Amino acid sequence: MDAILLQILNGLDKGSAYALIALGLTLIFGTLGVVNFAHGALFMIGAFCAVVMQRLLNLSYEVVDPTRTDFLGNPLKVQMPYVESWFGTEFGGGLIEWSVPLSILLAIPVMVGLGFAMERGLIKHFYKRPHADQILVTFGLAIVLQEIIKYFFGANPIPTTSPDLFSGSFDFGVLLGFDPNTIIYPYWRMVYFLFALIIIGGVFSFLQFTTFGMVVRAGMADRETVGLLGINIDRRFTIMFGLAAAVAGLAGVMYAPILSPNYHMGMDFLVLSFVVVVVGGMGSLPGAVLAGFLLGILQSFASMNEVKSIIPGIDQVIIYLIAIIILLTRPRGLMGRKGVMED
Amino acid sequence: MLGLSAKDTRFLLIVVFLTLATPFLLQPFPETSSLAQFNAGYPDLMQKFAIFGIFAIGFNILFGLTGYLSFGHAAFLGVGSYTVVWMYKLLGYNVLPGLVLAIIISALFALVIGFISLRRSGIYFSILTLAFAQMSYNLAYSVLTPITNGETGLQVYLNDPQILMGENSPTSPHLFGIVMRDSTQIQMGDWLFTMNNGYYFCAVIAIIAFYISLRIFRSPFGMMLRAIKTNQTRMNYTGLNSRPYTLAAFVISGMYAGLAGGLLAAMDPLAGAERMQWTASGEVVLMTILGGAGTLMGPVLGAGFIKYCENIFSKINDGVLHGWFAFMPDGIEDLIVAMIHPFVGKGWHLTLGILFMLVVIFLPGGLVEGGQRVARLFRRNKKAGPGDKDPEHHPKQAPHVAE
Amino acid sequence: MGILEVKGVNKRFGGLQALGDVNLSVAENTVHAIIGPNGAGKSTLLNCLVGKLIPDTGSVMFDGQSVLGRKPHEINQMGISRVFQTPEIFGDLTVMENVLIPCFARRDGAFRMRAFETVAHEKDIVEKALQMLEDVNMADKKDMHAASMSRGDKRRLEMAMCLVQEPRLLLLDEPTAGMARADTNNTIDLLREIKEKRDITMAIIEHDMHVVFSLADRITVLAQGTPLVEDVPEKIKGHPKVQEAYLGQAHG
Amino acid sequence: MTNSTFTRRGVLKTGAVTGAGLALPTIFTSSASAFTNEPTGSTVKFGFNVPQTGPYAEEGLDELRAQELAVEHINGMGDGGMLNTFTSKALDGTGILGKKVEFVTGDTQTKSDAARASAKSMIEKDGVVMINGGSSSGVAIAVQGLCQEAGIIFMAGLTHSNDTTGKDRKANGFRHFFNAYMSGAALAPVLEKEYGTERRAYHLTADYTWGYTQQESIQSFTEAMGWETVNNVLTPVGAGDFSSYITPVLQSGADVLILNHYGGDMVNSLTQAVQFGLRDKMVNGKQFEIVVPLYSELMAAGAGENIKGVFGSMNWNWQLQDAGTKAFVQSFGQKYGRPPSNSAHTCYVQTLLYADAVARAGSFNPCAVAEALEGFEFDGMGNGPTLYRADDHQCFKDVLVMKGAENPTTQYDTLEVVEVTPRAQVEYAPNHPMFGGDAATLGTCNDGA
Repeated sequence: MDAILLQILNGLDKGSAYALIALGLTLIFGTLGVVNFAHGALFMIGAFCAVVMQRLLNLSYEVVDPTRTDFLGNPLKVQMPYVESWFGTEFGGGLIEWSVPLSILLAIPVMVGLGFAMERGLIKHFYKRPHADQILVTFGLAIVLQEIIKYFFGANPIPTTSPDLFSGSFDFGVLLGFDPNTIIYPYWRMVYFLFALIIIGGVFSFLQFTTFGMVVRAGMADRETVGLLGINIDRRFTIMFGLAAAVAGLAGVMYAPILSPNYHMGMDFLVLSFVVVVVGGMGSLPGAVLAGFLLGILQSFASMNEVKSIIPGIDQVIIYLIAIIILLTRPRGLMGRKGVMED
Repeated sequence: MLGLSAKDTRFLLIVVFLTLATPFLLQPFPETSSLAQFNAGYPDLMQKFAIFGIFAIGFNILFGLTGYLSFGHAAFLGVGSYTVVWMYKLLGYNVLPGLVLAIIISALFALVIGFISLRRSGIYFSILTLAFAQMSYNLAYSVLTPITNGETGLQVYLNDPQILMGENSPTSPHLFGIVMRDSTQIQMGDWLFTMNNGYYFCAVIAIIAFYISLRIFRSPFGMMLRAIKTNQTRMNYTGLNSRPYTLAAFVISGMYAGLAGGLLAAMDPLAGAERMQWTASGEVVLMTILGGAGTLMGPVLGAGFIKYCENIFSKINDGVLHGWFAFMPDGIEDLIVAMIHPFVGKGWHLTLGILFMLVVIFLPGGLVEGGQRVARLFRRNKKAGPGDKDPEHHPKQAPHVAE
Repeated sequence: MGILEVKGVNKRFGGLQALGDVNLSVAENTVHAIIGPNGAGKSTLLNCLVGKLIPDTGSVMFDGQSVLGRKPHEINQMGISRVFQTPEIFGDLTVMENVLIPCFARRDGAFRMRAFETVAHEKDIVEKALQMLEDVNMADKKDMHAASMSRGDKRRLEMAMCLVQEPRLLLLDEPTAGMARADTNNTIDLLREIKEKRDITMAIIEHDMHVVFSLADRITVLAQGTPLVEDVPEKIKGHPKVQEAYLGQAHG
Repeated sequence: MTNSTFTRRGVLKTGAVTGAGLALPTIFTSSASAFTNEPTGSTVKFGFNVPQTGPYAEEGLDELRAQELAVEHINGMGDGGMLNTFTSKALDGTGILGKKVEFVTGDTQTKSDAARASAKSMIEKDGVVMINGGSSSGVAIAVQGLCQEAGIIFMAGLTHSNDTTGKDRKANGFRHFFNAYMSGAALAPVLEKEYGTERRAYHLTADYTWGYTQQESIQSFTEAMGWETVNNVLTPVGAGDFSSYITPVLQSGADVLILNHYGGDMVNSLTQAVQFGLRDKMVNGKQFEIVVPLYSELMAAGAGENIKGVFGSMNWNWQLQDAGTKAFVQSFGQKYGRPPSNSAHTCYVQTLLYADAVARAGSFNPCAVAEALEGFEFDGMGNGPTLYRADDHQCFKDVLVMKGAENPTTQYDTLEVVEVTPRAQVEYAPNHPMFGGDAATLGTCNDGA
């Protein structure tokens, strides 16, 4: 029982990341009708926003410490971050420690700007082109983006830590009357889950309760009609692309302490996020979120030793197996609309 | 000839000529020149051109004609390779039994996967094929290690049965004694040409594969497949059942993939699980689109393009760059090297990504369209010129589009 | 006994009774029109005939065989061809290929692997297709990209694609919908020509009275999913029930 | 016309057949070469085949730096590095046998297929006599097999699986790097001393061949000293999020977690295990501990603070104080401004060892070189007295047990050397069951002739 509870927690967390990426991907599918293979790269760039923030806060000047030597026998140069000397070790150090949450402030403008630039500069010209061309151009873009990151940050994973306040884990077991240490869960993962819920809620209410959102939803349902009403849907779609990029980026920023960012993490998530979107159903935002959490939880269950001992390797294929079963029983995924991406 | 129209026969003859002359055409720079780096006429790369050409030709029969975008064709590539290596292990190094079986087994795999996946269309179909291929890859890499030898890759060990191995049989892949890795070399001045048995074996098969694809393009069957791509509703109301047509196309392209996978193992007796990964499936999709989906020659050009980048650009390092620009003053030399540096060697992916984008932005029909534009330009100039002759006299690899 | 016999067909969509107890008999070698105001169930009835929809109750017999539960391509192979409201053609193919495909479908059935024959070598079929294109005055356009033609030509091509199959029953779903007057008249001429030259049974679903009265041998008026009257055109014109249900509504 | 198994380019470079102006083709005669890619001019080419793209690109880059340095030293440029401390003095800084060394580079992409394609182009197009490098066992075994077939020497880079010199050993392949068995043998006594004999270990193992051999080795050594193995769970490569594998650990009653992961998997699984607070827990009245049997500096850097106090093993580390290490670190540091990693070290040493063997054999013939390497005893390369064992082409030398440093001063000393395990303690019989038993053979040397 406690093992199952734990895996549900794990699954919710995994699912949050899947759901956030899939949400952005579906926004782009649904509104623009574009297959965006660069979406994983957007997630990766989000994670690197956290790295950049950490680097910025750690910008340092060097102080030579004559008492110690470096590996070549020269006097050791100690790095002193500027923020610490400006704001004092306590507040400055605190800023450095909180670099990941702080980098949200950096990520939003960066991602929205990148989204705008991508849509205006490239994607716009591909609305009328076949999906195959869209795949090729966005895949090329994804490679270029990740190679640029690799050029500046190298190929190694870069450790990004969460604030001390959220380090360590919470003992759910004791709360629910189990033995101590049976159901523990890291604070940061709880933060991530809550963060994901807020973002998802935000996107949904934005689309539900604003005029802008209503127009976009109408556009998703029937682009031509909305265009006939004299509403400039194109500009709104640009904004939607920026929003989708921001969602992917924020998912990446906050995931950085869980998964040390490296330049190809986007590609690792790309295939998975496509599976999630399709299982949820093309063009359905609630479907994407539902599928994200569903696949996250099922994957966690499949990783349990009890399950693996019955079917070895099930944790490696479960996502794909579920995708096949769902697509064969429900032709358009969980909540897909008719006629979207079916040709 | 061979049941082809005069135009197609000429086209086929050009392809045959280009294929057979590859060891010479791809070796344009003398060995001693610093541009020899760009020569691609060595056996491994030429074999890859032919093999991935076959893979892409087959993929194009499905994607180019019916429009069904499979993201799982690498699974058949892997199945073909594993089959051939297993035949080495059980029977011996003759490639023939393995290749025949590779085609049969990949056809069976394709039949099952196609039968299930073709119940859906569009992106749902793509994801179904992707799911099957990724499952195959993940299992081959880990749980199925006893059959596939996992990460290390399946290979032949000295204590394998190899029941058909005679005393004097070659100890590497061969066709009735013709050893695949043997080459004949011709030196002409500073040029060295390598004519490799394995390459010519692949080349002959590639020509046959191309010929079959040409026949399919011109056949009623091919016409039906194109009809499916353009309007399935009309297809059904014309009394045609589209499912068996698409399934047949899927199985045929699966057999091509299995053959290509088998040939990979026939050239190099090792089968690795990465061959089944989604990136490998994605690669053939990119090859086909890059070259020009639905055209006969496009996928082959796309395959050559990507394999060339992968093998040639990745080997250019700073030392080579300095060698090229050594004639310049030091400062300028360093500057130029520093400017090119990010695009070659470890940065070859960047070059590939940029080229993908450029091609798809400026040549919507892929490389074939680029070829056509050049040809058109060429013809226009010709006509403007005084001694106007038949432009058809200079087909210059004029890519042939099946309209 | 007609070639097409529809008996007691009912179809509900949720709470809506789309078709209520429809009976219809189409005699061989006649043109039978089905008319009715919007939402009368004309399209639903047609979809039940071609296998796109399956009625809840009732029977649809074509030449003594039930079509119910069969797929569209099977029904076509029985001898029923269909013209759509907006022409459904193979846009990426040439005009000639568009006509060749139904020829192959008629000869080879629903599926046949002819991967190693060459289209150009199938002399009989090529001739037949060319003849058909000449019959509809499109021979000069045979190498055109079908999608690049005018709407009228597309309609004509679709008609040719259906006729070349030599169907025993041709279903036409508002063949003149959205057409200019001149195009409509051309279509009428074409259909009349077909009717005169060939032994063919046609069932037309149509909104446009002009078309109906210039072609039909018999007319069924459908209203709210049930047949109101069935008779020859002359009698339908002045029928009070029709005036009330159809024309009255159309005017008011 | 002649038949040759692999292309030779060296011939052309020399202009030995200068037929530039000839109208008729000049054709090779078979006597031109005695073995694959015999160098006939004033230069000889090495092939450095390392991952330049993909997750191990950084490691590959460091290997390339070291290989370039080794070539410089062989050719007599720079300060000579380890050549000054190497016990064999056959190399004199004028190249090898009077030939200057050149090199070509390639990208393995950490995929067997790509690595073989890259190696083949080096052999067929560039005419290399030796291939060195790599950062994973799958690639090492694949390329080793290729070199065996082609008839050139393979000097393995970073490959830790028992199989490389175990069931997949080849006559033309040589490994300087240590292996999973040695990791177990070196780690066990330290773990016993630190954590006692009453421990319950839980293994998370990367689900591929290297993971299996490492897990098997560690389990057998820890069980031999009395530890109980609670469970061994296989995790998918590149899983990213390991939470669902980590959470059952505490419930199982285990008090040690052994992470048989490498690269990004190790970074993520370790980081996440620490996040779950595993190392703060007390289980069975003991402090919960994590062990990472195979360390590398670059991966340690990726895991950041999480490695503090975590034990593991390494082939070599720049902080060693012997003369060879100092000379190499000095030379490498001067040139690149950073200390070398242990994968850089192994590639550097392998390149020198090959060059030295050629010089001692007096020939580039791979079989002569192999003979010179077999049973070769040397010192001054940073690992103490070392033996290239003839039976399986595995180097036997001291193994380092490392620990994550509590107070690193720079980004380079995040690991500290805990113990130098003497060579005698990590030796094993060539037909050890973990190394393919009696069935494993080197086969015969192939020179491609």
